[in-house]
Amino acid sequence: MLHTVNKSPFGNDTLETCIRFALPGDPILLIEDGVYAVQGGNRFASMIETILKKNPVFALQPDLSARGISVITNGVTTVDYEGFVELVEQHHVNSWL
Amino acid sequence: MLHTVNKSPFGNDTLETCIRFALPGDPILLIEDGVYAVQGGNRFASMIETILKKNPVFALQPDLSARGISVITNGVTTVDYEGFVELVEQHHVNSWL
Amino acid sequence: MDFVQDMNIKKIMHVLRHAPHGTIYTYEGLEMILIMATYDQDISVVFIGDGVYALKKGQETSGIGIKGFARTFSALDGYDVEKLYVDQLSLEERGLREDDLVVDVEVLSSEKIGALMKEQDVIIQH
Amino acid sequence: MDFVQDMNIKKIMHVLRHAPHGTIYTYEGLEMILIMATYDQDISVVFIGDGVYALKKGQETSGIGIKGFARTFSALDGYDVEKLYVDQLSLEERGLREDDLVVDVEVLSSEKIGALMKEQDVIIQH
Amino acid sequence: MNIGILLKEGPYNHQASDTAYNFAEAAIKRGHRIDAVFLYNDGVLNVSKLMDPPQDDRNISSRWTVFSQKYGVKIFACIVASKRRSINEDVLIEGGVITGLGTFTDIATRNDRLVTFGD
Amino acid sequence: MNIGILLKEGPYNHQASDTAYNFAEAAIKRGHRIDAVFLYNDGVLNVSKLMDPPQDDRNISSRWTVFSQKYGVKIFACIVASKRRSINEDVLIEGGVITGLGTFTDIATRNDRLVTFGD
Repeated sequence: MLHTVNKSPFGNDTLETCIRFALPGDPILLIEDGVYAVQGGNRFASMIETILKKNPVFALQPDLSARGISVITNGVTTVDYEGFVELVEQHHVNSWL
Repeated sequence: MLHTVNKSPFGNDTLETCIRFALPGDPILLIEDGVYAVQGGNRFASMIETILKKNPVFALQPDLSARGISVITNGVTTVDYEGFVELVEQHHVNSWL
Repeated sequence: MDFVQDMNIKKIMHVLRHAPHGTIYTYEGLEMILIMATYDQDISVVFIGDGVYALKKGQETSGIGIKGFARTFSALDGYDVEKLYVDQLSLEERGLREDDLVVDVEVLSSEKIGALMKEQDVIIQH
Repeated sequence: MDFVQDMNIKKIMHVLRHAPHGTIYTYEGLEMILIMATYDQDISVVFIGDGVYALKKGQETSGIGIKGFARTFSALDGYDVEKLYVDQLSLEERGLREDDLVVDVEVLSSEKIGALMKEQDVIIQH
Repeated sequence: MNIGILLKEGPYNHQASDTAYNFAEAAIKRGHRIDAVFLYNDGVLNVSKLMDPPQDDRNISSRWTVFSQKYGVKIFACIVASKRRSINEDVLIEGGVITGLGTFTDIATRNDRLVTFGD
Repeated sequence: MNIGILLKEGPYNHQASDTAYNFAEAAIKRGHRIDAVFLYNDGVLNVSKLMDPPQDDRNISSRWTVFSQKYGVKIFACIVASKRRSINEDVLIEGGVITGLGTFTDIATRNDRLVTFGD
């Protein structure tokens, strides 16, 4: 199952909640303000590293670019909208709003 | 200055942010989903007790009733919409959204 | 394209995560569940986070001028929507027990709910 | 009732707390600030929480199909809106420094910002 | 006391419109003057007369019209925010006025208080 | 693959509508079929033809019309949610259809995937 998260982890616990229910191996795709979670050097870098031990983490490149985020946490994969579609081909979707 | 907070403290950091900027003595009024912060026995009871040492805390009774909250954390004052207006008479307003 | 015939029975999970009244998501979520229930799907409803507050007993909304809907959850049973799951941690963090809720639910760990999510054909978060 | 004459000069603070693009609040907040600035008020703008991300350099929005507006913050200076304050903790938590921002700002502690809030006639949170 | 209200969310989806209304009624009952209600962001959606909620529910835009007529208060909607959100003169309720942010600046500066409701 | 889209927020105020559109375009480019876009909650505000944003900005409802015509995809809006939010046949864009939640049940069940966008 593909989990998408579109909220900034600062001030909102959607990512944390998602992680609590995601099974090992489930990919997590960060979109919209959700991509702030993988901004390199911010408070969530170590949380992302912990998540990566169980789940692959993806971030939507157009949303990263729109927010001026060029350095991202190690191990996170960037995808464009086409890559988003590819993930949807492979998995049912659970969109955490 | 009167600070209003309308978000549940679960999953959203608006109350915490508000508290960081409120000066000692400033009243905090919880409205809408913000009233969950003073539901007796939940995870935020001790945070409210800490806030009460510096700031009076009010909660809007119609919003408490609508949410079935009959037991609230000690030291919190309930007000109706008229009491909300009274607080606005006494203070300029900072509505944390 | 016929929108009513040829419907397959699918496993559909509705996830309610918002407190009632402050936003409409849980209320309109419930409206959707009630309609879907008339179409013979395999429906489950999960309450996570502030969503569990939607089930709290004793909600009296006349003071805010908004229609209450807690009692409508009891109607789900009549529509054969019987799989109501509540996230245990969410309940505990809010100092609530099953007694405090307007309907009978099954309280599950996040692991169990996660496993149920994996089985679904469709998940709708409200 | 005349809406333009007789206007007093008031101390008005705009608080921007939302990240750009995900929601419109910061963008429409900026639109409001630009209009208000033409009315000779004593305006200050404070960036708190994800609001500081609105000032991040290097935002390139063409990929999401939304108009960027980071550069518009530079225009505030031309409207004599010179009091731009950034919350220090918010900046630090995001691993950002003043260098990373598109305009010159004053970085202040939450205590200092709290004291400034207390002085205002009007505070508008966006 | 003169009180201005800024409302930043649309009807039904958020409680903001209801809270603003209940607050405004209570303020008037206590002898204050609600100088104006100003709608911004999705708040402009409050003044569409096409609103048609289920019969057992409140009609939020009609309620603003009644409020406007009863107390002589205008419900102002920001024109730029309105155009983005499909609000124009053709769908405007009685008591609603589409106007610029200059009007809001005036409301914010001439009142004793500004109270904001939103998400 | 057949993909259904559920969109739960209105235009401009949230990015959801833009992300849904960009995703749908990309899915079609990869050879998939977007079966339908279903609008719920404030999402119904996407199909008003009265939308009139600044000229240098995207027009979100026109974009859905073009999308609908180009790919033969209907943009369905839930009728109950629409009535609450002042959306009716008079203001509906081309390609928009006001319908019941039965239509959504069908979309959700007959597709290989349902992808939700919201707040």
